[in-house]
Amino acid sequence: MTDAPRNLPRLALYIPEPARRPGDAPDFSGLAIPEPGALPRPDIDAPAEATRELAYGLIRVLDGDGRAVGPWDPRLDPQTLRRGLRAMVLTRAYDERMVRAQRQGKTSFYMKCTGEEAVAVAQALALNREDMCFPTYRQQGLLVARDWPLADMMCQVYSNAGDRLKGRQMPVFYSSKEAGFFSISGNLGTQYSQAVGWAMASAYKGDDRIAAAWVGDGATAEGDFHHALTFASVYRAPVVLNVVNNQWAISSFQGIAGGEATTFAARGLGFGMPALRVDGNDFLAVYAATRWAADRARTNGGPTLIELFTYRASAHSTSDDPSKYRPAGEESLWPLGDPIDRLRDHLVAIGEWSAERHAALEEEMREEVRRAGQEAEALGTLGTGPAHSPATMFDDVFKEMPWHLRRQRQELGV
Amino acid sequence: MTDAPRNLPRLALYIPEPARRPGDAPDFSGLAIPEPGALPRPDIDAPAEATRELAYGLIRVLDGDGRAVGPWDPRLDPQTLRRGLRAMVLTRAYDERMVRAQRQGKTSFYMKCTGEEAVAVAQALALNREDMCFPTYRQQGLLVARDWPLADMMCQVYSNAGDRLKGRQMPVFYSSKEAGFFSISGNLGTQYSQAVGWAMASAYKGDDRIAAAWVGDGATAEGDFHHALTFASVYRAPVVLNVVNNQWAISSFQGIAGGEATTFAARGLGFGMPALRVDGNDFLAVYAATRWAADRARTNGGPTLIELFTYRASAHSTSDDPSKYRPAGEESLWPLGDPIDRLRDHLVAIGEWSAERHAALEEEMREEVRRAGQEAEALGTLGTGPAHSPATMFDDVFKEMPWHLRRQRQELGV
Amino acid sequence: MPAMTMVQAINSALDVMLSEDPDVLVFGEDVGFFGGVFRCTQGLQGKYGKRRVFDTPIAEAGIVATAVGMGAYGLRPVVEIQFADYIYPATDQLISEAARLRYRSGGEFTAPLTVRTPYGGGIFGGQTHSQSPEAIFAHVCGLKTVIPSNPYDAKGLLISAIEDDDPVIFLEPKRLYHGPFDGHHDRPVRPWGDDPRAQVPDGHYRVPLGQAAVVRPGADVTILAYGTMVHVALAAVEESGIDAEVIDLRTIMPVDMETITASVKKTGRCVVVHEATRTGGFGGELAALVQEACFYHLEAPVQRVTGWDTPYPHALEWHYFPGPARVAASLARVMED
Amino acid sequence: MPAMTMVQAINSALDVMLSEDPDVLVFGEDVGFFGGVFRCTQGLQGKYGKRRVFDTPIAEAGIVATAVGMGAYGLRPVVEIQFADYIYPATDQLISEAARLRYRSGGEFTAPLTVRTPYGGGIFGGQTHSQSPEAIFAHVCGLKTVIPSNPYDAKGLLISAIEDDDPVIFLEPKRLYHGPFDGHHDRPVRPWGDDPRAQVPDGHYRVPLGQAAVVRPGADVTILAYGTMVHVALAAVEESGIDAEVIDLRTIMPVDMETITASVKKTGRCVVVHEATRTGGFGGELAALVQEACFYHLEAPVQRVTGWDTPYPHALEWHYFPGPARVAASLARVMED
Ligand SMILES: Cc1ncc(C[n+]2csc(CCOP(=O)(O)OP(=O)(O)O)c2C)c(N)n1
Ligand SMILES: Cc1ncc(C[n+]2csc(CCOP(=O)(O)OP(=O)(O)O)c2C)c(N)n1
Ligand SMILES: [Mg+2]
Ligand SMILES: [Mg+2]
Repeated sequence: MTDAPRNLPRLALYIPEPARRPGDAPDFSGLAIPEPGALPRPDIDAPAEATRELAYGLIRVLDGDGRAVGPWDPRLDPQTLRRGLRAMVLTRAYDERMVRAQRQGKTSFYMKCTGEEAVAVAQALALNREDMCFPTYRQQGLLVARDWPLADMMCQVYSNAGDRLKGRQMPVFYSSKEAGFFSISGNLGTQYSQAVGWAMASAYKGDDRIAAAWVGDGATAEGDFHHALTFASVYRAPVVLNVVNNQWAISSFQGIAGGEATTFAARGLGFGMPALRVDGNDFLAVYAATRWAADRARTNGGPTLIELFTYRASAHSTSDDPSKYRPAGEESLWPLGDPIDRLRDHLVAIGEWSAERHAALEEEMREEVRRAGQEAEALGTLGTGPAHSPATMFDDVFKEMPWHLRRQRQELGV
Repeated sequence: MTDAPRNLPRLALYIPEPARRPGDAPDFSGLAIPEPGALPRPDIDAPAEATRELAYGLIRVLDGDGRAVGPWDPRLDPQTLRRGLRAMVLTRAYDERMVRAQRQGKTSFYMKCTGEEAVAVAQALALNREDMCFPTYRQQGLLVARDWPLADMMCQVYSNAGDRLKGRQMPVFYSSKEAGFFSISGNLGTQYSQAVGWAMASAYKGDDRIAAAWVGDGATAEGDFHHALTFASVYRAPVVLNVVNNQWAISSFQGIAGGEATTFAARGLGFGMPALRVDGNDFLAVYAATRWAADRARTNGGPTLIELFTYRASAHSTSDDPSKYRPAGEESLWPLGDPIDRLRDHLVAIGEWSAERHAALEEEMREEVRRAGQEAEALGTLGTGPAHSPATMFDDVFKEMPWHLRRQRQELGV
Repeated sequence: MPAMTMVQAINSALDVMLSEDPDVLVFGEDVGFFGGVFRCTQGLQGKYGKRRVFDTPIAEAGIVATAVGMGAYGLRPVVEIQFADYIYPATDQLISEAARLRYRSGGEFTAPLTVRTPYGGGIFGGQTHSQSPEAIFAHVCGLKTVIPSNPYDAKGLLISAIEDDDPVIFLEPKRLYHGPFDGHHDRPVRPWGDDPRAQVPDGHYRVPLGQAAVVRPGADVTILAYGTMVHVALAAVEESGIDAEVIDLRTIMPVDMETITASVKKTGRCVVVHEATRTGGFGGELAALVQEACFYHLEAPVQRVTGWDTPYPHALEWHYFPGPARVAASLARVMED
Repeated sequence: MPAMTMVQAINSALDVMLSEDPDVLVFGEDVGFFGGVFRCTQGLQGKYGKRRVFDTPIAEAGIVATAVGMGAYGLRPVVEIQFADYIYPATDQLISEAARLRYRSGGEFTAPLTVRTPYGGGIFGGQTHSQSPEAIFAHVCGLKTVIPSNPYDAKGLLISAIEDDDPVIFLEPKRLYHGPFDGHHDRPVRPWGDDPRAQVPDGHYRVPLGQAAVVRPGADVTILAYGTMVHVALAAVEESGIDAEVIDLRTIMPVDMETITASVKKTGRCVVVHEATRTGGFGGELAALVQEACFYHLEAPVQRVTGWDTPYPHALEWHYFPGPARVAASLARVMED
């Protein structure tokens, strides 16, 4: 009320804007990329504060020569590494095939995870098979890494007679209890706080399974993200909370989600939760960080927030055209490279892989996808061939069908 | 999938619990209280990181001898100090009278801010009169400090003929555009993100007014808190975001809101926002921190999160009985004392006040409240005496009354 | 058989279910140590421990989401939303998640949660402690919505709700917590005391979901009501001298059309009563259903007596509340038609 | 006069209002540089600058709250919710805040915001890109709810909505964005092209809120519809040969009962059509209102043709959609009654 001086410049509204738009030359030189191996690895029972620099830095293991360096090297055996490579290559082949299928009119929609394969695949390997995943639509790699049948996934995408979701859900909104893969909601963020509830239930039951959840950089703005962090922190829930920062949310760059002022990992520190910021295209770093968080959760150490720093190399979905809002070709310049290439190079560098074997793997994976495609397409594609009967539309609204749904089913005459 | 060893202890659910419950002796010895004057005061254009230790520490100015110490001393003139003291004493006298009125059946409900008077009063003085406040139900001190007529406030509490809200709102849900006091919602947290919108509007218009918003420790868990921080951070809105951590949310201690793992101020750092944690019972510290944040906002420096560390000395409301969930008498042992006593002692210590003048002030304030009470009660109390006509119930749903409300008004026969 | 208030009956239902099923958890704002602002969970934390009955952060969406996740795990969570007016932040988790989980997962994941919340006016709660949002939930496929009107039903319905494998919204008429209330706010408050509907068995029993009760048989007109309005309707019938049949719906989704249809076909007239705002309220659905099912038996239009289409005003609450006089006036009108 | 698609008409309304009123701001997810996933805001950021047309974080509650705060300041924000299915996180800000602010502040603070959002099915969007939540908003006192069915109305109504001093929910039938759609999904897609309803003036004009339009006069039965269903109803009438009067409500809250009553009193029959789930849908309110107002003129019960009470299924969407065959069957039935 002792009023401040009024000879100030006027207030002005600030609107964030990405550095480059279509027509500009892609250029990431402004992005500071820390050296691999530089950050310490605290014990899994260290206090949350011990992760402070990890929340602002970037955990990296693979260096430019394909070597694994520093304390975060998870020292995986070559077999596990090849298994990860295989799952990533298979995921990419699957994505490519399904986008083609969509272009051919076999389904209505598809979403790739190109460039982000390490996220889901390395995390699936770092978790136990029984841990429950609460993914978004971009973690198909979880299913692939858990050896879930591709044909089953395709049936969902085709909404055909083999679709375990009975044609109800849009393509890629998979669900499989057996695979520990929670039903994907179209509503962003909602599964994040549900994962905390699942983890609390597991803790309540004295179980040993933990939960893991994923959310995009964009969707961190939803209230559910806040609720997840609050409840996880208050009840020390055994959950690994992942933020996949792939720089884009459809056409909005991560500054619109609050990525200009600080990292997304920092959100976790705001709740006194350990937070790790990881090179999301570095298979070994992703594995190591996830394993750290999972081990911590499993030993009643509570939740960890992991920011996976990556780049959405493809369009948001088959409905999207990124050349409308970002420079063409940006994806090929992403300074953290491609996750498959980097793991391949590492395996080659340690003498456990070769260009020939890689080419053979790629061909083998394409073939596997082709076989699965044939199997799935035999059960129909969207609007063509076998499908679930319209009568099933009225099932599963409730466990038992009430009178009004029975009557509506009659009205439809099915 | 290389499964973790299973010979671990089982998972267990953690439920936070306050240190003491009814029957236990109140005891705050576990609470670490930093020394006054110990923390640095960054420039208002310092980067957010410069406030890190301020978010985890406690900004304090008044020491145990009533002296103002350290760089956060706002060096207010004695007149302003006495003005603050007067508003705090008046607020307390008002609260006491209104609780009595509620017990006498003159209204249905009331909420005191006892022990927290410095929050609203010092902040009102540190803001400009034209800045817009988005308060909760416990910042009546804002209206008092802005010299808003007590009788007008009482009319709202009594829902009488003088109630500018036409008897519509529960007691204490004041609203006054002229006083820069936004309509209080019963729904916790909703006003926090609205304040950011108001601030963005002000910035858009090149205005020089900023917004300030308040939320309780408990209500920080609502999604609106997250949206406020996200939008304020993204658009660098000129807003002061206050968290009044009075240790309790009705019967839930602040650990249930996420206060065990870290401070509430830390939430701000999670968004890259400067954050100040302040002794909420220290008038000078509250003033100084608020002024810092307001000056920063006014110079396009964006939002600040302030945690006001205080204690809810009274019941949550007239419907509540805290002896059911916390040790009786705890409030008198709060280590940060009483805000009125502390400012009084400071004024005495600097030779600008005396016990006699204080007693006279108290009497004068009681008298002022009494006079206002007479004025207000002449316009009716709840259920007795003049009130707004039932016909007004249909006004203001829309700007112009649609046919169905006209018809319903007819149906009521008013 | 002990006499219980509605609060005690609800408490008893929770007690029974906590003791019978280790997968039942009870949580919400202030429900733990304190036992809830309306005391419905009093003593339960002491009896079952803080891992089974606990306080939550003030985040209704977080509470429901936690319950959805727990339900997916296999537990049977019962959550309290402190006032129905505060359920809106949880709308998305209820509509997009709890209600749809079974459907969208092809039946693999389910959310068998129960959301208890006090609703309705009559306690000078103003617009944020008086609302009746049942119509919103009745519109959502996949949710069941239950509203008891007395202690016996409250306990039996709540047990059925908790045991139900689908998500249930359980709306508690807060004005009935401590006694029956017929809308005569100016008369002395009655306790549940020896009201027959307050005779509540100690142990486990069910009142089935989806079944209405004819609480007063009558020949001339059918009144459809639920919650507090059942008592108001009964009072209006007494006072008007019209021989109305009063039906307590108890569950509004799925609604018991068999009982409703039988009654309206008999009486030929129908008045729907609720406290919620009129337009788009559940009374519209009921009127639509009744005229669909009983058109050729109806001798007058179905009438609605409801809250006005305004927020619930604090001081003018008794002008807002659809009390017995308004119901009686509607009865008189419908008999004239 | 140029022919505009519905997208272009909406864009034009925003363009007009941005140019006429500096207090109009447009924001939402992806609406800035990109111009919105349905391209309704295309070109506006380029024309008016990023301070007037901008992207927001993905937080529908935050978007609406920001708009409420801006409205209280004195601006006139127009926000986009990317799909109506994603409006639920904003329910509390809409119901408890935007709708009540004028009332609870005694008229001092207002929230003159417009919430635009695409709704309805027919694009294989599955349960989270197809919903019609209008009934929820129509139940909330203090909100107006508007649903256009063609480009001309869309522009005129949107301008009226933005200029209105109360909060308006503006639901855009996404299946009509690029052409009229009568439910015959197996026939070639028609563009708006030279449809007379696509002749849209460039400048400022209003279509008043709260006024329905008789889009086809008829003698035998009244069809009440809005949005996509207007076109379906017209097709059903053509195909059935029944002389129905088709009313496009355009605003559902406040609804134009004068037009409805006049028509039903004339025809004596009424069919209500909407895409939303039936139970608790706005059709129930309409049926209730019609039988209240026209009981003695009705020769048959008011019928409802609606979406089923299930989520909107992806592959079975055309079995879900209440297409012309179902409307025609209802017309036949209502004429028999
Ligand atoms: C509640 C809600 N709001 C909006 C949308 C529409 N939408 C779908 S994906 C998307 C962008 C999400 O971006 P991000 O979270 O970064 O994930 P990414 O696509 O990059 O993996 C939006 C806005 C939605 N699905 N749900
Ligand atoms: C959305 C919502 N949920 C719940 C409530 C009920 N309620 C009113 S006050 C309160 C406690 C708030 O505590 P806090 O935020 O710490 O503020 P304080 O009362 O301590 O000032 C609760 C749970 C509410 N008003 N709104
Ligand atoms: Mg993203
Ligand atoms: Mg508090």
